[in-house]
Amino acid sequence: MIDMKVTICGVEFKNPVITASGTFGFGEEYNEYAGLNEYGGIGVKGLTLAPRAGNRPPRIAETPSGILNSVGLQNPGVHYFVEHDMPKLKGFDTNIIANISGNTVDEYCKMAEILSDSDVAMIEMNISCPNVKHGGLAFGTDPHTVHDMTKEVRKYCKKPLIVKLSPNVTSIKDIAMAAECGGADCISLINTILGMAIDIHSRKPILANNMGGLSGPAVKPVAVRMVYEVSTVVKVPIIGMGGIMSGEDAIEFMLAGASIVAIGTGMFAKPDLVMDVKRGIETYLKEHNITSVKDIIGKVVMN
Amino acid sequence: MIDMKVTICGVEFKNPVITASGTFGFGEEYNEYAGLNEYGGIGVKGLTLAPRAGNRPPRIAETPSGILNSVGLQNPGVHYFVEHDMPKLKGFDTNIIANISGNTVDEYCKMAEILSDSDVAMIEMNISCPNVKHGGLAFGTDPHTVHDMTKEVRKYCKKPLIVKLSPNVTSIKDIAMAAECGGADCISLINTILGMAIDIHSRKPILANNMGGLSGPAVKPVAVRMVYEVSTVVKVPIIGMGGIMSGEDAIEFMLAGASIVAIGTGMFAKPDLVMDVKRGIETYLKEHNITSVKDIIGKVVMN
Amino acid sequence: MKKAQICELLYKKELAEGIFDFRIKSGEMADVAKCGQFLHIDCGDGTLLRRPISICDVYDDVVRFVFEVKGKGTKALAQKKVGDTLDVLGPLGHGFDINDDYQSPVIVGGGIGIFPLYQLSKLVNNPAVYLGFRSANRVVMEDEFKSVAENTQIATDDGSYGFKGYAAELLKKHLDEKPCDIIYSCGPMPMLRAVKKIAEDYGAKCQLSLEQRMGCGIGACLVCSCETKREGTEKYAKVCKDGPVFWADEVTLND
Amino acid sequence: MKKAQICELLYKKELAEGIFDFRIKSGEMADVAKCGQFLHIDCGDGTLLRRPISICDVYDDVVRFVFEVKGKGTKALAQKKVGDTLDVLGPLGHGFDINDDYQSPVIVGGGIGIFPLYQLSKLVNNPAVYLGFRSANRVVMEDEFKSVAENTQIATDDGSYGFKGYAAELLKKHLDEKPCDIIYSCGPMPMLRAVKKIAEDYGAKCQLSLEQRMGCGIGACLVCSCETKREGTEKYAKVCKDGPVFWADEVTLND
Ligand SMILES: Cc1cc2nc3c(=O)[nH]c(=O)nc-3n(C[C@H](O)[C@H](O)[C@H](O)COP(=O)(O)OP(=O)(O)OC[C@H]3O[C@@H](n4cnc5c(N)ncnc54)[C@H](O)[C@@H]3O)c2cc1C
Ligand SMILES: Cc1cc2nc3c(=O)[nH]c(=O)nc-3n(C[C@H](O)[C@H](O)[C@H](O)COP(=O)(O)OP(=O)(O)OC[C@H]3O[C@@H](n4cnc5c(N)ncnc54)[C@H](O)[C@@H]3O)c2cc1C
Ligand SMILES: Cc1cc2nc3c(=O)[nH]c(=O)nc-3n(C[C@H](O)[C@H](O)[C@H](O)COP(=O)(O)O)c2cc1C
Ligand SMILES: Cc1cc2nc3c(=O)[nH]c(=O)nc-3n(C[C@H](O)[C@H](O)[C@H](O)COP(=O)(O)O)c2cc1C
Ligand code: FES
Ligand code: FES
Repeated sequence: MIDMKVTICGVEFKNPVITASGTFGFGEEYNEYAGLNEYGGIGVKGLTLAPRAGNRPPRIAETPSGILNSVGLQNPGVHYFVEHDMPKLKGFDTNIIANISGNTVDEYCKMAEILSDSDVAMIEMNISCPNVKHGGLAFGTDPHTVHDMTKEVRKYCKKPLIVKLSPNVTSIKDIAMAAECGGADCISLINTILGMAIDIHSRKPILANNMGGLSGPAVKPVAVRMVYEVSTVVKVPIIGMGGIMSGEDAIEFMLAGASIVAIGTGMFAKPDLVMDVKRGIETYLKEHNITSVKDIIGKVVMN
Repeated sequence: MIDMKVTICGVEFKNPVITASGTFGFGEEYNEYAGLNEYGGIGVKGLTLAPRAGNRPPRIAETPSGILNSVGLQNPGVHYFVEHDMPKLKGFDTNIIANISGNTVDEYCKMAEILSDSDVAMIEMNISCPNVKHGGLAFGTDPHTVHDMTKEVRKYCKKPLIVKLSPNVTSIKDIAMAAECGGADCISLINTILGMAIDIHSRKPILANNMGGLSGPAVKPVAVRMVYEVSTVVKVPIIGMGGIMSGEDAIEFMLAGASIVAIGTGMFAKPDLVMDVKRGIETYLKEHNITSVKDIIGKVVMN
Repeated sequence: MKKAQICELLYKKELAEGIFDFRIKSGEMADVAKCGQFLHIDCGDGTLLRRPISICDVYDDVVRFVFEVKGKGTKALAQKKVGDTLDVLGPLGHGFDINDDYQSPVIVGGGIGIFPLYQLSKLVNNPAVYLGFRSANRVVMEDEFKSVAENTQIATDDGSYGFKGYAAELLKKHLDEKPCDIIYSCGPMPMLRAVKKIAEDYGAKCQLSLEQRMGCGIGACLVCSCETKREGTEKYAKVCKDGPVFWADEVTLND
Repeated sequence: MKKAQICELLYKKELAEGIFDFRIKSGEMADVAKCGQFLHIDCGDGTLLRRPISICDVYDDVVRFVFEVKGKGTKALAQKKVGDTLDVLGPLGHGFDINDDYQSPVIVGGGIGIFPLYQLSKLVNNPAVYLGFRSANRVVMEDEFKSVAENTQIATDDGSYGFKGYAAELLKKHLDEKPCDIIYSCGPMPMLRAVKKIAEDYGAKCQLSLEQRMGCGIGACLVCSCETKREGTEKYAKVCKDGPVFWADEVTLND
């Protein structure tokens, strides 16, 4: 038997495969395609303090091996989530990871406080959303801001705090160290890379919001590199994501240093991809006679 | 008749399609597949002051819709180029763009000086190579360094000076403005994005150099976004590149603000891609009743 | 548990240049498909996202759809050969409100929007059907529509066939002269806006089938939004799950 | 002007599990191909780079190659059907030094390295051919080699067929007992290293066909380097253009 359990920040994951925030709604829809009880955990749609309508459509464009999205954090607000979605999600035997975005540090703190009293397993601080005017990306690109924000939010957060990093930076290591110093219990990465696609006939950007975040297989090499780089400078566990489409891809992230992997865009192609990835990891471990998935975390051998 | 001519920095290009440095050698090989006289210009392999052996192989890995390369500036040195390659290249009716990388600012200045006395049409300062230990990327990520270097090199450069930017930065606008203030006559972007790919069976990075630069269609949305962003802050012309595989892709870059487009990785798939792209642009212009290619530069209409 | 299905392509025909009629085998989908729902199809050739295509008809264990080649995905789809398999998710979304109470339905379609209206024309009571095309050489399925709805009339923008003008004009004429208790429509946005306006002016019930760029296709990713009349977070509905068919008075068609 | 050619797949056969024999029509390439050169093939299915595959043989206007399914590209290639077309660049690179002065050549191949050696075995004078495979079920083309080179001997790593051990050991035995004026070899790196070493020890001339990950395939991008004995910029040769066949004493095989 292969041991697929991974424990990070005191939270046990029955397997290291979870969903990436924003691609999975609040779980309902995908539950019809693969039982959520089989998932290591689920990252739910990014929340804000007040409900948000999101950006104008179109909100998605396909690019080579990737997509651009500009959803802009459409969500019913953290209160609604706690009252209406959490009660349903609680019924599943999996870890719920809330994902929060604020316009101000204060908003992040309030949300952390509110969610700390709920049954979520972990709280992910999204300081890397490229699709909102205030907060989001602007917070996540300066090490000092990241440090100070993390420190502040940490005070109000009674659950393990994940800081989700933006790849749109010169030095991902600096940002990761700042988050760790500020008190992050875990680092997740990567969020999307800012991009643009133009309809050459209308001459307008395809996304109504003009720019959007690039995700999917196209970004995988950048994500793997950043996970590796971050793993060389922080001690806290890493949740790795960006373009995972198979067990092999997931292994790549785990070898690079991720304890847990998240699947986002890939699910649009395959609604039961999380299960595929889980089985793919198991197959790899069997072939290589490895009994515990923990034994591959960070085991890349540099040339 | 469609007018495909574009003039930048006083240099006339018979059409706006050139090759990206490092993917095209010094022209010889591709000349067998499409006459170089048809090209708007050719960007030749990156040069250093002294000859360089480059990095250990393997130096390439395929990733979804992209490649990682870690050539590491293998080249015979600027003197050899001027003596042996330029005489051959001079015979072609096209603009030769030299591409230079140095370990120190001084080296850049020396090379600019040497090349200023040759028949190259323009000199491209590569401050964005992710595959060398010294110089390269390290220079291209800090606005102050970019400014000061450009200013210094400008003094020795008697040809139009292009500064080639790295996408591995938080704010491409800051870097572009620094280059323009420093005296750049033209900005080219994007160079490759730092990435990594791991062979999950050997557990080693595929590239002997561990990390490499991502290019090809995967990066196109990032490149288009950056070209657009830079076009909003600088007055000098822009050479746009990153994943161009067709006339349509080239149009996207030109609408975003590029006066000239460069083709790199795409040629590995199609050795006569430059001609395809040129024809594709012409077809588009015809369909849209546009008589001069100049009329689409920067003509994206933001939503 | 729902899942993507691997369906054999049984039949393929090019109805007009770049317009393909595909019939695939899937008892499972044929059994549950509702008129107006769509399929989310993996077109292959390196496309990452599936492509949404409406169900055109269902026979026994066969699902039929008709599509026009637009870009990379539909181009790759058109390359498939009989005997090849397609990876299909569906049927998805909410279809048309079909109801025996409606005695005089009018169906208005334009361009690729006519395909989801074919099965509908069969299922409702004696509909009047107005179909608009750019020009004569784009007219497809006329005979099929006529065989299920004798009151089918064709319009072309350039007058090269049938009525010269828009299908919406035929709708207006219909409403001026004949009874109508519900309008069903699918087609390009300008047509839908015109139909919505006409329905409002004449106080007719009206359902519209909308298009939007999609990600998941099942309601999870929130990319396929369309603006609704309500405010707040509910301002945007999901075309894939709440639609693609909406009551006209619910949506703004501002996008 | 050279260009990529669109070639029809005329014949396809799976020789062993995952090993495919393809024959494509291209008079142009067949006319100029030299033994040991390779093709650079667009495998489709969203692969960006072409895949280098050696020419196995040439008949009239037909070029034959044999390949093993390894990853995404070769998997997609194996899916092609007779009648499909392939986009092929080639023939590329420098082939073997074939010369009537050589009277007692020895050919040593391992795994997928045997394929470029087949045409060679036909063209040189009475060669001794030693072919190594992992085990009996991976042995392919034995009869074909035997029909063109009667002194063909098979080795398997596990002894499940023929000689138990490596083809290089058979080479060594040969050199101990019989004359040899040139060794030609292609196969996995450990085999090539062993062959190079043996050639040095016995003072035999030796040509090796190398593999390296490639970009352009024509000598422009400098990604396909292999380390040579020379120093300076010339330290690295290009496998695609200077090779894939090199004199053993020129290359270090350090990579
Ligand atoms: C519910 C629904 C039902 C549809 N039914 C049909 C039908 O029966 N027949 C038919 O011919 N077409 C139909 N369409 C339109 C069809 O989905 C698009 O023509 C197709 O997705 C274009 O893909 P492409 O790769 O060829 O074009 P590209 O422009 O290359 O596509 C790029 C991306 O944009 C999306 N996209 C482009 N145009 C549209 C569009 N009009 N609607 C939604 N997404 C789009 C694609 O899905 C893809 O993700 C329907 C659309 C929707 C939303
Ligand atoms: C000159 C030359 C001749 C060859 N001749 C043959 C032949 O006759 N028959 C045969 O079966 N194989 C041959 N190979 C090996 C063949 O090119 C690889 O098996 C193939 O490229 C693997 O591609 P993939 O997509 O299946 O694997 P992947 O691992 O998915 O490929 C990923 C990338 O790595 C490259 N790559 C992976 N392995 C190799 C390799 N061994 N050599 C070069 N590039 C590699 C691929 O080309 C691709 O760019 C030859 C290689 C070279 C360089
Ligand atoms: C449609 C969409 C919506 C997203 N929304 C959020 C979000 O609300 N919060 C967040 O932290 N990340 C969000 N992301 C980013 C993903 O969680 C993930 O970091 C990124 O997509 C990379 O993973 P992938 O390539 O597997 O999709 C979103 C991504 C997509 C595609
Ligand atoms: C193999 C390879 C070598 C390269 N060498 C150089 C170089 O020497 N100098 C340079 O400025 N850019 C170099 N580049 C970057 C390209 O010029 C170009 O900026 C980048 O590849 C993006 O364009 P593309 O996607 O069309 O390839 C190289 C790229 C590749 C793939
Ligand atoms: S496409 Fe994902 S919610 Fe509609
Ligand atoms: S593959 Fe480009 S030089 Fe050899």
